[in-house]
Amino acid sequence: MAFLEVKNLKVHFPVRGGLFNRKIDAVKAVDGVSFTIEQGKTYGLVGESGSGKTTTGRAIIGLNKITAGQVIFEGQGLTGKSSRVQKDVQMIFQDPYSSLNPRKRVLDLIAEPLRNYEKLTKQDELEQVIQLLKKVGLSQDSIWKYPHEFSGGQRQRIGIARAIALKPKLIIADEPVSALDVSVQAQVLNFMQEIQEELNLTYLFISHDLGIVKHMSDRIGIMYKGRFVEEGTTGEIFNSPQHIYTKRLVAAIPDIDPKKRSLQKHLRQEVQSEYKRSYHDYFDEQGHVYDLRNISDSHLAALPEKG
Amino acid sequence: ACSDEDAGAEVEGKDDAEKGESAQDEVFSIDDFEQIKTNQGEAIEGGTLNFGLVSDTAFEGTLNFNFYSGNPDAQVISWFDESLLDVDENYAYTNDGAATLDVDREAKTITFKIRDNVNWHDGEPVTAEDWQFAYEVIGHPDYDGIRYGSDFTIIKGMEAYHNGKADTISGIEVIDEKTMKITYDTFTPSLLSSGIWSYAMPKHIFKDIPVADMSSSPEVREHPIGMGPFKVDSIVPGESVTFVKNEDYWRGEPNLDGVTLKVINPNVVVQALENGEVDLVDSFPTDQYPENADMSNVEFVGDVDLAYTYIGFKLGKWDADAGEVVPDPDAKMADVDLRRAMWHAVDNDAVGKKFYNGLRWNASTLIPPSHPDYHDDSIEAPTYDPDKANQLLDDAGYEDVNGDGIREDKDGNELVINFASMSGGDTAEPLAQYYIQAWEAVGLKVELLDGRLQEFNTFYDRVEADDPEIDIYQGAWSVGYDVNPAGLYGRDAAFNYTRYASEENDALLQEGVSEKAFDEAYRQDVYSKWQELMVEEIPVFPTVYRAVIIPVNNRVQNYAVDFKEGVGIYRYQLAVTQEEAVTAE
Amino acid sequence: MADTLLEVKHLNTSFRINDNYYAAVDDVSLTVNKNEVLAIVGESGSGKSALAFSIMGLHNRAKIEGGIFFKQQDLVGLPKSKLNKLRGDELSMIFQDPLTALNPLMNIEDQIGETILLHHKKLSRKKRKERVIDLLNQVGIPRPEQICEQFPHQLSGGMRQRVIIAIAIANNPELLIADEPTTALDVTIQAQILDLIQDLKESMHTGIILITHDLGVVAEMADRVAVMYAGQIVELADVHTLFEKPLHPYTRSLLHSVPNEGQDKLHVIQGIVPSLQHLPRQGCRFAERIPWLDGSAHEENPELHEVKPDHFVRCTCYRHFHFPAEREGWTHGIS
Amino acid sequence: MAELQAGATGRQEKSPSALKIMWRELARDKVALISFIFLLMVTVFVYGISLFLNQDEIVAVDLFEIHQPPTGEFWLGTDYGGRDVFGQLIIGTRNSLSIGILVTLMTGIIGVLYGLISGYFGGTVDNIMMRIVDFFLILPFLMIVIVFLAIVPKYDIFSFSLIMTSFLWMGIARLIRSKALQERELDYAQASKSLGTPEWKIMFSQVLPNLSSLIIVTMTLNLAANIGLESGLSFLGFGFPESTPSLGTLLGYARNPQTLEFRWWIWVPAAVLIFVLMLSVRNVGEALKRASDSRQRRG
Amino acid sequence: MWKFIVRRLFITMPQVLLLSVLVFLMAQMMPGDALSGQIDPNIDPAAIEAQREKLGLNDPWYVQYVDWVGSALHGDLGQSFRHKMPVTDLIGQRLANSFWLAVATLILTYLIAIPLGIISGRYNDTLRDQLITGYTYIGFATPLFIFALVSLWVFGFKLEWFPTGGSVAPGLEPGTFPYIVSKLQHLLLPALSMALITTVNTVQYLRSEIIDTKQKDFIITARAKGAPESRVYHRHILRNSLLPLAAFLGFEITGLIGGTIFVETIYSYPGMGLLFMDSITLRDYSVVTSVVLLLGVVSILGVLLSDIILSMVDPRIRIK
Ligand SMILES: Nc1ncnc2c1ncn2[C@@H]1O[C@H](COP(=O)(O)OP(=O)(O)OP(=O)(O)O)[C@@H](O)[C@H]1O
Ligand SMILES: Nc1ncnc2c1ncn2[C@@H]1O[C@H](COP(=O)(O)OP(=O)(O)OP(=O)(O)O)[C@@H](O)[C@H]1O
Ligand SMILES: [Mg+2]
Ligand SMILES: [Mg+2]
Repeated sequence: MAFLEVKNLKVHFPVRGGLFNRKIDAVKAVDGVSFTIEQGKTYGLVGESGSGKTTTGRAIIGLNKITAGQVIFEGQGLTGKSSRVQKDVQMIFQDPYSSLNPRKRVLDLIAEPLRNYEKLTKQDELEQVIQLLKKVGLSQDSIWKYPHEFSGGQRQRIGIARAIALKPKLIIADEPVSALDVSVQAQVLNFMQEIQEELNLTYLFISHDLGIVKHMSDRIGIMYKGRFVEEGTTGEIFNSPQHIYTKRLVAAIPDIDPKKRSLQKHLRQEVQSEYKRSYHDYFDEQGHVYDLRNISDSHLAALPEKG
Repeated sequence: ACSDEDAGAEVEGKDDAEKGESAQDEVFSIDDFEQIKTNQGEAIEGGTLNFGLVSDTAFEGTLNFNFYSGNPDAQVISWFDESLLDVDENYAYTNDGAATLDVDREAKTITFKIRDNVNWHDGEPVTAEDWQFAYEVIGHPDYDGIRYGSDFTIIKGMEAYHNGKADTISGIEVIDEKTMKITYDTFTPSLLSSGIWSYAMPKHIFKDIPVADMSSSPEVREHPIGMGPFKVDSIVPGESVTFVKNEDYWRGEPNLDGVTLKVINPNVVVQALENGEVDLVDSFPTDQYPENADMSNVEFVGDVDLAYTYIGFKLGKWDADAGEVVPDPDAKMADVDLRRAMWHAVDNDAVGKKFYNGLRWNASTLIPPSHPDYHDDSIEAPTYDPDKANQLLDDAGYEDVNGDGIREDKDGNELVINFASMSGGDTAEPLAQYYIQAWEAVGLKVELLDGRLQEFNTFYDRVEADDPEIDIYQGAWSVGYDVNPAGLYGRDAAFNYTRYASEENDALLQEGVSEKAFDEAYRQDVYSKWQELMVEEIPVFPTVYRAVIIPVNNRVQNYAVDFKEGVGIYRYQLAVTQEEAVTAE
Repeated sequence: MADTLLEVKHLNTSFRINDNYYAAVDDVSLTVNKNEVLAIVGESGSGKSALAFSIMGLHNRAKIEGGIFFKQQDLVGLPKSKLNKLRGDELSMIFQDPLTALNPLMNIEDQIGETILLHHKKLSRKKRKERVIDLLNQVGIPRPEQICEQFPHQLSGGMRQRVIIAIAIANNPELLIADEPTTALDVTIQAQILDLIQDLKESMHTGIILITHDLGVVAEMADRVAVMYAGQIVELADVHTLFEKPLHPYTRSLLHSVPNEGQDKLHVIQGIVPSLQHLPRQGCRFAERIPWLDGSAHEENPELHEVKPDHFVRCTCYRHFHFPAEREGWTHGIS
Repeated sequence: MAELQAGATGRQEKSPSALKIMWRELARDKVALISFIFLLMVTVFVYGISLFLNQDEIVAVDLFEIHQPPTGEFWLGTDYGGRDVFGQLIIGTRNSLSIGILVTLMTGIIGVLYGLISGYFGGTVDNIMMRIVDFFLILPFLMIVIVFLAIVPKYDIFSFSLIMTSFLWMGIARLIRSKALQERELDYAQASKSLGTPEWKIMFSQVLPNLSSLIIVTMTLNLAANIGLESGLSFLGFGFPESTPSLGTLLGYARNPQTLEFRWWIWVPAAVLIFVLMLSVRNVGEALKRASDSRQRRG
Repeated sequence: MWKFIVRRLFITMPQVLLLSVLVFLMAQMMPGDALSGQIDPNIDPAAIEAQREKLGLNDPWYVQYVDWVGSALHGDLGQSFRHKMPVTDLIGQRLANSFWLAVATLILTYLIAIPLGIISGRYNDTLRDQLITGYTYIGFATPLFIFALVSLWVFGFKLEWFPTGGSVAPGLEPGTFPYIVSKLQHLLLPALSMALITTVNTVQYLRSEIIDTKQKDFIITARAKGAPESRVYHRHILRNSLLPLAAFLGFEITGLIGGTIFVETIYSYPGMGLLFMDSITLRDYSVVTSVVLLLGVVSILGVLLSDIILSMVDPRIRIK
């Protein structure tokens, strides 16, 4: 039994218009996505802007209505109407500035999930919150402060404290560091790794920064226009990308070594021309992505049947 | 006569900074006013007169005597059309008008003869058929005006025609082009004091228009014609009308070249007079008089108004099926001593002096002095005397049993009298307040219905419907030319809002229109008795009589207040002594 | 130097906050040559944009002191009219946010055309349109005729950024300032835009100031790099030196905090970038973020030293700095 | 633990609450501060003094004191019923303020609830609710209120306010709804949702407080408008009887040209008072607005 | 474009329908009818009752409503009981007057608001701006009716610069030059006093809009292109700031309707506002109904117009 299994997930948003504001079209934000995540591992979800990463994450946690498909968490379906948010699945948001209500004190922020699910006395609650703060490395006098008194990295830690308050098993981290400066990013990424070990957490790590995903993930799924183009271990994706889109993505990452720059540029141009040349080999007539096919046991790519 | 008089009327004017206390305390009397504008100086040939129609609403523009309903329209019409019959100062018909009449009391007929030189503005002669046509229109089932009333129903065959059972009115007979004879079912003295419909309608113009469409036809609204001294030249609907003289007017060619009539808001009337924008107006707000009494460029003329204000006591109900009033002996106000005490409790003399600077004054009987031959001022009506009021109430058993300063009713129960009064004039509110306070001073608890003044229509709706919430009310009647009060106080009069009736009253009212009453002295005596009866019984008590005041520019000659009947001055004689109006210094 | 295009000398740009002036750019000196990309890196709030805006004369109410010499002409205090002749022509800028930098009510043709019109008043309408289409082709926008008629909201982010670039290069500028031109874009598009800028430099020998906080971009693009911290340049060197032998603690920390091959833990710089009002104005500004270094390690008035030819470093603390392994991680409360 | 709390509360470096920020901004802006103090004084004075004033006595008609200019006895003279204008001014101000405040509160409550519900449910419910708002918004407000006032036979301050409220709540409802919709999509609301907080709780305990400054500002500005509206209606004669004077009643007397020209003491004080009141409320409102918009904050 | 207009019209329909039901029911609830005002001792009450019957005043409300809607669709709004003429004709005259008043007011409003708003926004926090802001504060704090009353008194009575009532001097031939001049003269003062007060909102709105736009990034872009200040203002700031005013127009019209009640009453200007006030006191409910209905429809159309204008000038919502 897989820890989290997403089966053929579809999330469509209606586009309203016409005379009576009827649904005239749909944005297929996520259109048939399947993957599984193993416990204790980090699954990276990459793709360009608008490819449906966030929507996938939000659908799993129940913030977006699922149009079709299933999300099975520890053998239990989270699909359909019972989109009740599970204690076991929590989320870390992208922007630590806007994801904390500026009018609430840290105590109230962190205690919020506790108050929703656990009936604790004031004293117990306070103790728990202080424990959580310790865990995320904030001093206990922080509880009376307001979010704006913290730096971005510290805020993100408050966000994490909230997310782990209910001792979840799966955390969906939607671009947890993209709003942060490089120096602060490191802080948060390190902490996420530490806490993963400590609490045996599983991450669904969403980002468009391949470097970070590579750093964090065990497995990676590449999304394009609401579908997966490729899925595999980090090594497979970076060392032997199969789909042209993946190749292009990998090639586009600027290398930190200035000496390799002409090499990089060369590679990029090559991939680019290949992309142009063989576009129709990788996408069907309408420009849609094919279904995933196994390349190896762990490696899947959306290649046409013929090979 | 139209009677939608406001109960309150207007603010009395007051001291401005310069005039100080003097203007405030100044009390005027209608006796000091001339009725006719006399003027030295030579009248010039022609000239245009500017007439102000004082109204805060636009005139409605139903410009035909047979259809109009509001006073502003009547003011407009009277410049270009007129009654075929003239009356004297007591509103009895004379033979000085465009038509003469010949009464045959035995046969219950009157024969009318229109003078030969009486023509419509378009040159067509005014004929007997035109007059008959007016009757036919008003009596017509499709007629949408409000004129069809007792003037008509007493004509022989009118009912049948009105109900569509006859094509013609059998009682109206055209003898020749200029002669018409009307036969009446009943023949009363009232008939001869302005009880005849005396306005013809140009049949040659209206004959093809369905009766239902007449009132909105362009012939009424846009280019109306009449037989009066001036002709309509142009109309700005609701705002102004210009007239030019009718050279063919039967009494003679008018002096003026024309008249410009325009509506002016009561708020601006003083300014308009001062700068000569208007020479005279149809009515001047009395409250603005004291400050402007010595406006240098006008002369104020005045007259007693055909109206009185009164307090009415609800004494019964209206039985619509039977068409008569049913007095209720158990009504809250049924005790005449209570009513008399309430009359004694109020100081109408002070009200007249303080609120109206003497331009309204204490009233005594229900026939106002505008009918000098009938108004009996020898009758002693109750006057302000709170002690007497207290005495009366004590004696009648309205005592303050619980010591709260408020009298209880005879059984010792709480007595609250509900008082309805209508909004309208500027003084309406303080006046109503004053009465309530005055009654409270003699221990009567009177409360304003709903805590506020009633808007005109609501007020009459509720009074008319005998709303049980109303015990007393303040109203005003404008009285017709005919002195007969049966329309207001008769047993079968719907307008008898107090729902008072008594045998004695019935008898006197009957007597007033009896055969005998054709004798003037007898009729005077009857109505004198009736006035006295009303002072005894007090279904209502009159509070104040009123004056009309009209400012007239110094250049204007030959003006009488509203061209009052019987003074022998007519509109065609109006003249001015200079081209431009005199302006104030 | 003949091909020095821009020389900034002791530039101070201060903003007024509550009746006090605070320098966001503090004593910055640098030069840009023709056909050269000078990259400016630094954390958010380090004064990169403030510097760029100062050069362009785009600050509204800032106090600017020092000298900005563009082809020997001092731009500081230059009358608006003269400045306007330069801006958009010889001197131009690419803005960071493609979503807001275009007028939503003007079509693309007019927006690009405006720059041309302003500097080539005589050009006929037709010629202008030709040039606009030319530019759109140059920045790689397909179907330029059609795009001309469109409005910004009808374009994707990448397209808009290209339009902004087209505006900036419309008059073949000699100096191009690109303020984080790709931050808002996806990597694939970023790569295209960077290539585009590179091509520009090569074809027109433009001097370019490239502002970014992405070290990868720096490594790909720059000839020389200036590292800014808290309004000051803390290190300035050519790109290879900087990536191979960085000296200033800040530079070194930055390079270490980027995920890299085989790295397990990322390096964390303690503390936060102080806000403008709370900048330490005395001594080494980076001192409080490396508290384990003794105060004596810092200079009292840190200056930019030329430690090797064309390699400048501020403060002497770099000599004492080494990565304290035990302090790595994130377990530091708020200081 | 006790020690901890003590230590924690010892460092009560709270984020300034909305009210505190507002107060700070107010204190900084001299004009607004003066306006605020003035308003406070007027309110206290008017409500305080009217406790001691006998309304019945003031509105009692006195035939012998009609149209007195200001004297020692009648500070602002008397009107055409011989009634003390000063007393009427006090009572009138109280009534106008009461109506203004009542209408503002009621529109505020209805508008906020309506807006929140509409924004909270979204979708079809929101669509329908907003169509209703749109409909109310395009009604010729003044005319309809006048018609209603003509229909209702008897009204007191409360029902009068209710009638005004029925046609005035939409502005704030729309505002709150659009803000609520925006807030609802913000990360912090989404975050709370993902933490299992029910949506209505997010709305009321998180979104609403975040909108509080906006609500306060809007209501302050509305207060001025409502006072103006009430006096306008009274001026047109669709207010209260003279025995329940409002500022508009006194102003209405000025429609009589004699009063307008010669008896300034009846209407000028009311006009000035209305002017100063509205100006003050406005000043305070604008200062609060600046406070709530950090971009415009002065310090 | 057409699709959009049609769509907007579809949304408008139920609004109009709802409006008609509302105003009709309102009129029905009014105590009394036109005939209850005809209190004349000489008139037979039975005749009045017969009139009521004939005019359908005794039918149940829905019958009256359907009748009324039916004929309204044929352009027949019924008969004014008071004026004895078709309401359509009655309104026709007044509507023209109010229309011109509204047009004059709108022109004056924008004539005042746009320059003031621009100056105030462009030079914000200077003395000029403070003066203009001062004016907006004063304008806000001065109720329209006080201002109109005082201006009538000062400019009408004391200085006699303007006529004090009516819409045109009597006796002039419609269409002639003096007639038009007189019309203008009569509406100038009411329009001006309304404009001076109501414009303050627009001034303020424009001011803050300009200040907002000034801080937008694309303005910096424009400056970076080397555009001189004047061009930046005219081409970029003004255009973008004036655009939202189009959306304002609709509500401006709704606001004007309220204003006309005061102004027309005070200046005795025979327009819809005065007609409304007259009719409500006279219980001429077919007129009240029609006036409210008509002005409601005008408001609806005003908003519609705004939307259409906006959709034409704003490419972001322009319909393909
Ligand atoms: N609530 C919504 N209503 C309508 N469309 C939506 C909604 N949320 C997302 N979309 C659309 O769905 C698509 C996928 O969006 P999503 O946010 O999942 O992308 P993403 O990969 O997370 O992109 P980014 O990297 O920019 O965060 C986009 O086209 C977006 O416009
Ligand atoms: N107009 C201004 N008024 C006041 N302070 C300002 C202004 N513009 C910038 N600052 C401040 O100056 C400092 C430098 O800002 P700047 O925008 O140059 O940073 P940056 O390096 O470009 O950062 P980022 O990477 O976020 O764009 C910051 O602290 C900023 O808050
Ligand atoms: Mg996303
Ligand atoms: Mg920047």
